[in-house]
This record gives sequence, structure tokens and C-alpha cells, in this order.
Amino acid sequence: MNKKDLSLLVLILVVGAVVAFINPRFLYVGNLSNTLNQVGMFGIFSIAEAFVIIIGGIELSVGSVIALLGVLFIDLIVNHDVNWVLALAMIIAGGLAIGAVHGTLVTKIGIQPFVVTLCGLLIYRGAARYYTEDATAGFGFGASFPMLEWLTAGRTNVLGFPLPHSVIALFVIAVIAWVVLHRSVFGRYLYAVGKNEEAARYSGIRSGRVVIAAYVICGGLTAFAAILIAMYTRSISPAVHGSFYELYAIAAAVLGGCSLRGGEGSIVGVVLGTVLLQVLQNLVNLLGIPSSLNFAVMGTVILIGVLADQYLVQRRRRATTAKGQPQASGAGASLGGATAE
Amino acid sequence: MNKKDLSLLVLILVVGAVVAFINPRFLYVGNLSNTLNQVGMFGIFSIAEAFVIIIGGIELSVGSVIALLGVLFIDLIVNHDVNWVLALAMIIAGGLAIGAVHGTLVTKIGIQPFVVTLCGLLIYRGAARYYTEDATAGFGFGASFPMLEWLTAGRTNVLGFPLPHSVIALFVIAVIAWVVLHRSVFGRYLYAVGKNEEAARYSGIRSGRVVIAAYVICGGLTAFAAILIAMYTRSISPAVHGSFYELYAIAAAVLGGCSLRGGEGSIVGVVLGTVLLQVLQNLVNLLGIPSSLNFAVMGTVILIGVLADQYLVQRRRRATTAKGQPQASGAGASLGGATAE
Amino acid sequence: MPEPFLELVDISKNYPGVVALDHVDLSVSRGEVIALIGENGAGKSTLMRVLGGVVEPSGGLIRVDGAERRSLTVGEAITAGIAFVHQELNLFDNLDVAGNVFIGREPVYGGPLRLIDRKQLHAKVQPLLERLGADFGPDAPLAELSLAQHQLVEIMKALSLDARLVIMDEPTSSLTLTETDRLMRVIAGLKADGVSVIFITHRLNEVVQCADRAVVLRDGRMVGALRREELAPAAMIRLMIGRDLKSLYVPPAAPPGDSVLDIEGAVTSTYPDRAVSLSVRRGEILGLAGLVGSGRTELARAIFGVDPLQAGAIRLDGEPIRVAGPRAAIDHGIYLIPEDRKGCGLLLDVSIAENISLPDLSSYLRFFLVNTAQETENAKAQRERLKIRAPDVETSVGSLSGGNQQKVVLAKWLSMRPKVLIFDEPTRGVDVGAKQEIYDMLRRLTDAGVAILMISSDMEEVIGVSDRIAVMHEGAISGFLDRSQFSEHNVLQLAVGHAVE
Amino acid sequence: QAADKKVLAFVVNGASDFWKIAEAGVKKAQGELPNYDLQLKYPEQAAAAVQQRMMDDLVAAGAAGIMVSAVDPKNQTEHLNKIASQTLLFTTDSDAPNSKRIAYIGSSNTELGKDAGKMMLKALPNGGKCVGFVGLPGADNARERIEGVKETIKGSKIELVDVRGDEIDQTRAKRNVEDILAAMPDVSCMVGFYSYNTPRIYEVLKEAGKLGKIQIIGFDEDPITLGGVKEGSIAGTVVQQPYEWGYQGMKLMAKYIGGDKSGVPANGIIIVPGKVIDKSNVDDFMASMKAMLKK
Ligand SMILES: Nc1ncnc2c1ncn2[C@@H]1O[C@H](COP(=O)(O)OP(=O)(O)OP(=O)(O)O)[C@@H](O)[C@H]1O
Ligand SMILES: Nc1ncnc2c1ncn2[C@@H]1O[C@H](COP(=O)(O)OP(=O)(O)OP(=O)(O)O)[C@@H](O)[C@H]1O
Ligand SMILES: [Mg+2]
Ligand SMILES: [Mg+2]
Repeated sequence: MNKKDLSLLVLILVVGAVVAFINPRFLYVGNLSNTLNQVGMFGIFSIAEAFVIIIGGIELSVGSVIALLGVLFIDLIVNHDVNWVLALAMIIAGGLAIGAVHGTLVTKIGIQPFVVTLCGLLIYRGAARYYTEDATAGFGFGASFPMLEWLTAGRTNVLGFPLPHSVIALFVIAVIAWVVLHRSVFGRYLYAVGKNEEAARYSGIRSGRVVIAAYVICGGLTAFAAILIAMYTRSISPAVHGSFYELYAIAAAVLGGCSLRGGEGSIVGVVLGTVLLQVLQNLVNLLGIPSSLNFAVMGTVILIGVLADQYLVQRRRRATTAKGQPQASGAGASLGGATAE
Repeated sequence: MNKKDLSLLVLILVVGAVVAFINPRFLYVGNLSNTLNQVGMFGIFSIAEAFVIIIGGIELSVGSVIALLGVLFIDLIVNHDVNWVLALAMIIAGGLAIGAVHGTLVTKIGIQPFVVTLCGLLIYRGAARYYTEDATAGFGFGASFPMLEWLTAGRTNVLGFPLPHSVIALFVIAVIAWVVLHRSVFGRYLYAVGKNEEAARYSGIRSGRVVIAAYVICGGLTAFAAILIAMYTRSISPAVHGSFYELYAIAAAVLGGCSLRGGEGSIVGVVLGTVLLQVLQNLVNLLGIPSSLNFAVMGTVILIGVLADQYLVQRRRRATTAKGQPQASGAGASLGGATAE
Repeated sequence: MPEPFLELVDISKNYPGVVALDHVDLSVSRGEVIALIGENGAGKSTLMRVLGGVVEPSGGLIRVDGAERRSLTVGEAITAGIAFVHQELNLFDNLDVAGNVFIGREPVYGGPLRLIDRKQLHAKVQPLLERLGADFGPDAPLAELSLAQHQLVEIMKALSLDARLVIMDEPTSSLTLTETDRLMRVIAGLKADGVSVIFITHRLNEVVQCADRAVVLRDGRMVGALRREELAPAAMIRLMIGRDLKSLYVPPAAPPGDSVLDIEGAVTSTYPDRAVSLSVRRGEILGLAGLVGSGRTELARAIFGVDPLQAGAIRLDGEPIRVAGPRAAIDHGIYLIPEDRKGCGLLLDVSIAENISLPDLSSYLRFFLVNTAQETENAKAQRERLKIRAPDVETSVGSLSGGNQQKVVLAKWLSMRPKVLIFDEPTRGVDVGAKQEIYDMLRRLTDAGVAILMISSDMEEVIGVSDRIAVMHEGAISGFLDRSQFSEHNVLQLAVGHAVE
Repeated sequence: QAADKKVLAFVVNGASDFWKIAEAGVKKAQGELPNYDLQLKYPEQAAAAVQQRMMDDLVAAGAAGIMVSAVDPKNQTEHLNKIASQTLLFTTDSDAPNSKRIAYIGSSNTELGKDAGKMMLKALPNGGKCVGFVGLPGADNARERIEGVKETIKGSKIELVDVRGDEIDQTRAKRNVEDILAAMPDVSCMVGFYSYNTPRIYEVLKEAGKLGKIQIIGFDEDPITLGGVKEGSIAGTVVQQPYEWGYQGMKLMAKYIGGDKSGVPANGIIIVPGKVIDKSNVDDFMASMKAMLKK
């Protein structure tokens, strides 16, 4: 765990402690379990986004993909009686395909990632709305897929704590992503391409493939998250479902230390970023803050956290310099700090 | 006008011609005038965004600022009986102040622009909602500020064409912005800082000040746009007013040739980008396309345009190479193409 | 002579308005060390990029082990056993040293997972570090290394490849004598192992030291080749620029005046427990020598206000001044020409003219706007003066050859009226002919009353151009030398921290 | 203080003025229920997931009762049941009949649509082309209103040719009216299905000088809508009575928690009918609104 991640953890603990002090219900098992469930769902697509951000791209269509694939998934199993295992596989395949298309447009045709995925944002949302004729897609009353429901939206008791399966899924995905990013050769290539694509190519890395792979991974994970979210809400209004989620994802990634210039970011950070965002949401409701202030509270806490972190970093730096120890010149602050370029 | 801008213009003309062919009412004076009115409002804050993108930053709070300042403006003149000239000055000052805060947080404290303006997005939206207690702020029936209304939302007949004042404002702003960006010393500094901040600093450019100035300009222009938009809708639901407008602004800027890595972009391009986006909106209503497909049509046309442009560029390149002429290596496509890094 | 295993036949390369290579032939045999020399923009790097698979030639053939092809990709070049140290460094500052050296060829375990074997990675890098005498470890983050240290990492990268041919494009341009010597030994070792080396440099004594033959390019054409026994600086220069050069040192017109810039007890962040004091006098060139990482660049940055000075004072004409940032320094008449031209000196995709005018835009004002006509005119004048090889001044700097880029960096500052000029490696990658022009210009500047602090790792340059030499060792000045004491030996003694006898 | 009072929450489906009136009703109820802490909750987005989250959190925070205007009642059933199992649950505005909610209090959007349809028949005796404007055409309330209208005008010479959506973006809303005016010069009536749509129609027609030439039928009680009705340029508007929902609903919940279950009918449905406001009764209505919002 690096310094950035640590700062984020401290911020989460501080916020959590304050909330728990004001309203001890924050720590109730039910509440924690609900919050974790959210963390599970949001964390998965935030990790997806992080892959793309690390290679220096951006993926704006996350929310629309969640809407489109969610609608399709429900439609498949409810209206077309497709076996859910098959449906799940089809949806994931769809996500991978979307990722492949984005990656190809970015690398082979050479269109800016922002443009490609902005078009994606618009097109998938439109497709979802058109497909359902703007009607909500849902399970209706009594429709039941016990196994699927248990798997995706259920909870398992672990030492008396109802652990949501979504968070278990997140855990597994995060561990794999961590190994891939921080320990495997492929991860190394992701960082290398994100930092300096030209140099990566000179080093014999097929940067095009690496970029496409990042988008494909992102698409697949987003598809998986789309299924979890669909099973959680059990209904999808295609016009609004998942809208703004790309912003959540990017925010979690950036809070977790990713730089939009590419080449930086850690999985632990992204997960912690998600946790922070979800705790903040929970806080507003729990403390009875007017919901109109929900956004404002989120923004303020993030800003204060980043400012405090920056302040501490600067104090620490001054202290070490005074002690006459060598200091890393140009070391940015750990949390949300501008990454030196 | 550079090659990128030209491609964009061609795309707009093609789309316009197709629409006019299907529904000649597209070319009716009334319709053109309405579309131009939208171009005026959206163009102004897109130019604002472009300033920040050119220095390598990003401004995500555009939509929220438009909501907050719009609410405040209406509140000032309707409920507090503030003279509208004074209110206008106050709101613009507010926009400048917001820009100054963002710029300062980015440069002096060193927080990533994405984080700063994301917090802005959240906080201003919350502030607007809290201030009005989520109620719509509006003029009420019969409230009338004839002079202000004429100035901001009126139209003047020019050779029989009712030219909306918003587009005149955009024209004036665009001309000034063009001179500033493409001809003045300050403009040179903006591009230099966006391209290579380190090199700019070594050349004696106070990059911090330049960055702050860009955010301040962005804030001021956004405030002005907020007033125009408030006077157009005449009512503001703080929870949704202007939401997603930052995306429009960034999209217009990127379509117009700005690179999110900074250091690139032209004012003509940004204005053309806005025109394209607005023509696309107009097209959906005019051709009677289901409004659920609005987004999809926008996305598809942009994507097709970019792909066609890319295709032409590649053909042109192949042609010149075949003729044995030297070819510009690494020359990206002109529209939405990845800017070589 | 053994059969060449690699041949470039009739290679040409055209860029818009530029013929970079014009029907060039080159063959490489096993264990051969070839020096590739020529003026800036002669096409050396381009030729090597063709070989490294980075650039596709417009015409010609590449024959590798008898197989003919039109062009190579990077992958094919690596497979063919060609390792490439680029002139412009291509490293990842988000990885550590070991990660950079083995990028693309990491030792792996875990089967299809392909996890990185860190232990083995470090173990493989350690001997390379020792071979080059680097003072950093395999896990040092690259972001914290100096430019010269980056260059060492690049060289390690090439050495680690087990290549048949190592191409080094100006590997020594920011190295000092010590590291250069070590590199010469490494090259000799490679040769003994049967590895061939192509070596580009503008320091001709290095060619004499290690090359089996020298190939000379001019204007994209091969103009001659010298065998080992013909290798002498004068002969090479004649082939390169078509005329002879006079000696380096031109004495000042008048004896140096009062001190202009006084540094007293300056402490930089890398060496917080060392302080630097020195003064530069009006009309003199003070050379600042030292080993890689001795803190010269840090000092220059602190004087120029890029980094804050931890302690100490700066005086200009006897008056203490505060330098809050580069702008303040410039306003005081103190200019810095940075060593890292790509990172700090240039806007790569901007035209030559706009780069040159950038620090001094206010003097091109006309009604608050930039007078582009005047800008172009001035850029043209500078281009003439420094012989910048480019089709016109609208060309973007990124497409210039390394040496020509360096000339643009110089041109940025030379059109202004400084009091103190700090050059950090002013002639990095500049060819001998242009070097002479630059030295003449330095002298003209000092004769006009400017004080110059010239940081240089090029021993020949330090000794040949300076009026006085200061030597740094680990963040402090270890001694000054007057012209009478100038010698390689003395400079080196001070650079490693010994006293001069 | 507030912590030991029982919390009754009114969870709406998104921020709008409409709920301001309900809030007034809630406030009135609060005055009569000193032992309760009544809260009106706006989810920050009109999305089922956000609303569910909010209710989960409310239950976690110990709310004694929740009255909810579900974003998507059809598909939220399961979740509503989960809430109902932990606390007292009422629905309002849009019902979830299959859920285990105790009661529904509100109006029927289809009926409101029918009311509007009748008004259209009256305003356009010779028939004509109508275009509707709405925020989210797919949302249930929009669908039901549109259906109600269509059902009523079926067989007449009036035709609802299109309904344009605007994602609740006022700029788009106004733009849509402008565009329709340009695209369909023969349009003879416009219907604003959401509260803000009617004022936008009014403004565009006013700017185009078409007031009176094109009939306007509205829903809800935006001040500009009412002004237009009063002025005679808007044929009329159909309003619900959210004030009553808030007031009656909260009182009823408190009563129910207190053990008195008599207020809830067997099928659990309490309909508060809508009102048609036209020139004849607009003044009275405005006066009563003013009185309601004063509290
Ligand atoms: N991408 C490019 N686009 C246009 N011109 C180029 C490009 N790359 C190189 N050139 C031109 O090709 C010529 C040869 O350049 P090259 O880099 O090979 O020179 P060099 O011999 O290595 O010089 P130096 O000693 O300065 O490094 C130069 O005139 C340069 O301007
Ligand atoms: N960004 C940085 N972060 C941490 N340490 C750095 C950084 N830049 C340089 N250093 C360290 O500072 C020391 C002095 O470097 P400096 O660049 O001043 O040396 P120099 O004398 O100019 O030598 P040269 O440029 O030839 O390497 C080196 O040991 C280097 O590792
Ligand atoms: Mg070169
Ligand atoms: Mg140095």
C-alpha cells in the first residue's frame, strides 16, 4: 500500500468515525452491509475504468453500457426465456465486444478516446431507450430466478455479518486486477504505454494490442457490473439508469491516484476511492442532511480531504528539510495531487 | 481556418444539406434563427471550456455553475429587486471568483484539475439546490424586464433575418477570443503552458498565473452564458438545470480540435463544434425522430463524420505517397483524430 | 575481414522539404566498431532509426543474414539482434531502473499469467549497473535520476539485450569523462565478445579511441569512410564540414572585470548539507565541471529560481537579490539554457520561430499583438547565424535533428540582452563546426560584458573554452583552476574530490 | 431532541416544485404531530437505484414510517416489500399495488389524462393536430397521462401526432417547442405533460405571436401556467392535490403507528381526485394555493 492509498484510508476512517459518532447506526450491521453492497457494484466498474485511465485513455460510456446491457440482460431472461447462465455469458461477451470496438477505433483508426467513448455514451443510451421504447425494463411482480438472485444480489453470513456477494465479487476482481496490474508483465505494459506510448513501441511492446486489451477488460468488467446493478435495482429506466456512473468511476479512479494523463494508479486506491464515495452517500442519508445537499457534502468532504492531505505533505516536507535529510524533489502530494509531468 | 476546422465545416454542411433535403423547413428563417440562438448560448460556455482545455486543464463544473449563477441571478432581480445591470455585474463577478478559486487550487495547492472541478460540480449543484430548497426559480407570470429581456433573449432584424442577440454575443466573444488566443502574447502563453509547462516556466512564463487566468476567463464566460440561458428558459429547476452541459462544452471543444492533453485547439473549431451539436439536436425534432433516439443520432453522426474524415485523410496521404511526394509522418487526421504525442 | 551480416543498400528517406538520407550504403561485420559522424542534421539518427525499425525508408534494401527486405519493424529489429540507444531518451519515469532496462523482456514465472520475477530482474540488472559504474540501485525510481543517469539506463537497456549489434546514438552527450571512459571499455568488451557497435558522437576523440572505422555523412549522403589508421580529428572534420577548424580557445578582449554574480553558501535540496559559493566576473567564461550527479544542474536550477534555494544568498552586481521564479531571474538579467531540451527547453510541435520568440514575446508587441513578421524575421536571422538546418522557420522543432534542436534552444536566449548566462551543457549533441560558432558567440557575449557560467561534461570544451574552471564534487565546489592550471588531470582530481597538487 | 422523536419520511421521486406543495402539506401535518419528526426527502437523481439506496439508509437510520413516490413502482416491488417488512410503508403518487405497502394515497394519472383529453375536445371542436411535450416519455406517469388523453380523444378529429421528450432539461424543453413550431406549421394544440412543459410552450408561443391561435392544455400548477389560464391563453390545466397527499398521508401514518388502522380502506387505495382548472375557477385556486404555501 503506497502513501497515496494510505492517505485515502485515513480520510475514510476519519469520515467514518465522525459519522459513527454523530449517528451510531452507521456501524449497524445492516447499514454496513448495504454500503458494502454499493461498494461492490460501483467498485467493479471503477476498476474497469481504471484500466483504461492507466493506459492514458478514458471511457465515458460506462453509464450507458450499464443501461444497455442491463436492459438486454433483463429482456433476455424475462421475455425471451434465455437460460440465465447463457444470458450472463452473452452480456459479458457483449461488454467485451464493445470494449474491442472502442479499442480498435482508438488504436487502428486513431480517433481520440474521448470522442469514441462520447459517441458510445450517446449511442448506447439511445439504443437502450429505443429498444425498450423508453419503458422500464424489469422483472415485474413475482418473476423469480432464485439462483441468479442469490448469486448476484444475495448475501452470505460470514461470522454473523451478511456479506453481500457483490462485494465478494469485487474482492476477487480486485485481487486479480491487482496481480495483473502490479505483478504481471501485461500490467507493466499497461503502465508503460500509458506513460510513454512511443517509448513503449520502441521497446518492442505492441502498444496497439495493449490499448485494445485495456478497453476489452474495461468492457467485460462493466458488463459484469451492469448485471449486478440490474439485479439490484431489478428495474431499469433506460433514460436514466446508470447515468453519471462514468463520472463516479472516473472520480473513484482519480481519487485513488490515477492520473488522467495515464501511467499512474493503483487498484487499492481505486477500491478505496469507491469506498469513500459510497460512505459519503451513506452519510448524507444517515445524518439527515437535506438530500439537496448530498452532492455538496460529497464535494466538500473530498475537497477538504485533498486539502488536508496536501497540507500534511507540505508540512512533512518542510520538517524533513529542516532535519537536513534529503527529500525527494518534486514529490507531489499523495491524494488527488497533481502528478508531476 | 485550418484543415481540422475545414473538415468540421464540411461535415456540418453535409448534415445540413441532408436535413434540408428531407425537410426543407430546416432552412426556414425561424428555424435557423432558433438554432442560432442555441448556438449562441452553448458556444459561449464551450469557448470558456476551450480556454481551460488548452492550458491542459479541465472544467467539469460548467453545468453546476450555470445552475447556481442562474438561480442567483433570477433571485437577485426577481426577489431582491436588484437593478439588473448590477445583478449582471455581480453574477459575472461571481463567475470570475469561482474561476479564480479553481485556478488557485490547481496551481497553488497543486490539486488535479479533474478533482477540483469535480468537487465544484458537486458543491455548486448542491448550493443551488439548497439555496432554493429545490424549488424552481423563475420569473413568475407577467414579471417583465423588457430591456434585459431584449438584450439577452431578443432578436434584431438584420436584412430580414431575426438575428438572436445570443449569437451576436457569441460572435463578439469569439472574435475577441480568437484574437487573444491566436494573436496575442497571452494566447501564446496559454498554448505554451498547455504543451509543456516546464519549458514554459524555463522561458520565464509565470505558468501559475496563466493557468489561473484561463480558469478566470472560463468562469466569467460561463457566468455570462448562465445569464443568457436563465433568460432563455426563464425558469430554473436547480436539480437538473444545465446538468451535462460540461459534457456538451467538452465535446464541442474536442470536436473543434482541442486535445485533452492541452496545447491544442482553435476558436473557429470550437464554434463549429457547437454548431454541429446544435444542428444535430435540431435535426432530431425536425425529422420527427423519436426523442429517445436524440442521443443516438448525435453519437452516430459524430462517429460517422470522424470516421469519414479519417478515411479521407488516409486516402489523401496514400495518394500523395503514391505520387512519390514526401509525406508528413505522424500527421493525424484532421477531425477528432488522435493528436500525436 | 569477416562477411558482413547486415547491409543497408541504397537507403533513402524523404521528409517534406528534406532529403534526410540520399542513397546511403552501410555494412556491418561481426565485432566491428563503426563510428558514424557528421554535422547536425546529416542523417545519422535517421539512418540508425531505419536500422532499428523505427523509420520506414523511402527506398533501398536492408539485408539481414542474407535475407532482403524493404523495412524492419521494431520487433524484427530486436529479433535480428539489434539493440538501440536512442538519441532522445525513451524511458518510463513511472517505473524503476530495473523495470526500464528489461521493459518488453521481463523474466517471468507463473506460466500463462506471466508474472514478473522481480528477484531475477534485479539480479540481472545489478551486473549491468556495476559494468557502467552507476551510483544508483536497480530499484531507484527513474523520476529521481538526472539526465545523465537516464542516459546510463538507456545504455544498460541496450547492453542487456545480448545483441549482435548495439547502436548508440550519442550515448555520451551528457556523460563526463569518467563515465565515457567506462563506456569505452564496455565497447571494447563488446567487440571482444564479437558484438558489433555503431556509435554516433560529436566528440571526435572518442572516435579515435574506440572505432575500427568511421563513416561520415553529409547532407544525407555518405561522403567518406576512414580506416582505423586514418582516424584523426582533423581528417574527420575535413570530411564532415569540408574545411579545417582553428583551435578552440579565443582569449577575452579585455581582462575580466568585477564579479557580476555571487553565489554564497547556496544549498540545494539534493545535497542539503553542502553549500556552494562561487562568483562569475564580468566578461569571463567560468566553466563548471564535475561528475554525473555532482549537483551542477541542481545549482543552476536554484539560481534560476526553478527550485527554491534551501539556504544561501545570490548577489547581482553586489546587490542581494531574491529569485522567486524564472521570471524574476529573467527580469534580473539571469538566463538559463537548460540541459534537458526535450523536457524544459522546447515546445516540440511548435514552429522554430515561435520557440525562439517565446521568452521574449513582449519585444515583438505591436498593439498588444504579436508581430509575426518581425518574429519570422528574427528567427530567420538566428537560423542563419547558428546554421539551423531546417526547410524554413515554420518547421516544427520536433522534426529537427537533435543538434539542430539544441541550436534552437540556444537561439531562444541569444537574441536577448542578458547580464548573466548560465549554459547547462550548451553543445550537447552539437557538431564540431557549429560548436565553434557557438564558442565564438560566447566570446563575443563576454566581450560585450556578459558573465557566463558554463556547465559542461565535455572535458575538451571545459578546458578549451573556459577562462576559469570551478569543479563540483557531491554538491560542493572542490576547487577552482586558473588557465595556467588547466589539465584533464587536474579537473578529474577535483571532480573526484581530491585536491590539486 | 429530534433523535428521540419517531421519524416519518416522505420520499419523493426527484426534485420538483410539485413536491413543494406536498411539503406544505407535510409541514401542516408536522404542526399537528409534535411527537414525530416529519422529513421530506429528495433523491439526488430520479433513478430507482438512488431512491432505493435512500430508503435503505432511512430504514438503517430507524425511520418509523416511509411514504414513497416510487420512481419505478412496477419493478421496485421486491425492494418495497423489503422496506415494508422493516417499517411502515405507504406509497403515493404512483402505486405499487402488488407490494406489501399498507396504503396508497394519490391520484390516478390515467384519470388526469382523461380530464385533459376532455378539455382538448372542448378547446378544439373542429379537431386538429396536437403535439405533447414531456420530460421522460417512458416514465409511468407520463405514459398514463398520454394514454388517458389518447383514450379520450379517440374517434374525434383531434390527433396527438407526437410527444417530444426533453430529459427534464428546460433548455431542451423550450427548444422542442420551437422546433415543433418550425417543423409543423399546422399544429393546432400543444399539451404540456410535465409541470414545466406548459410554461415553456406558453413562452414560445408568446414570442412567436401564436398565443390564442394554438391551444395550450397543461398539467400541474406552475405559476406561469396559472397565469396563462387566467389570461385566457391557456385553455386549462389539470392539477393533482399533493398538498393533501402530504397532509393526509402523514396524519394517516401517525395514526396507523398509534394503532388506529381505521383510516385505511380494505384495498388500501385512497384516491385524491385531480382538479380541472380553467378560466372559471383559476382565481379561487390561486388563492387557495397561496394560502397553502404560506405555512
Ligand atoms: N520526423 C521528421 N520530419 C521531418 N524531418 C525530419 C524528421 N526527422 C528528421 N528529419 C530531418 O532529417 C534530417 C536528418 O536528421 P537526423 O536526425 O538523422 O540528423 P542527425 O545526423 O542525427 O543530426 P544530429 O547530429 O543533430 O543528431 C534533418 O534535417 C531533420 O530535420
Ligand atoms: N527529480 C529528481 N528527484 C530526485 N533526485 C534527483 C532529481 N533530479 C536529480 N536528482 C539527483 O540529484 C543529483 C544531482 O543531479 P544534477 O542533475 O544536479 O547533477 P549534474 O551535476 O548536473 O550531473 P549530470 O547532469 O551530468 O547528471 C543526482 O544524484 C540525481 O540523482
Ligand atoms: Mg541525431
Ligand atoms: Mg546536469
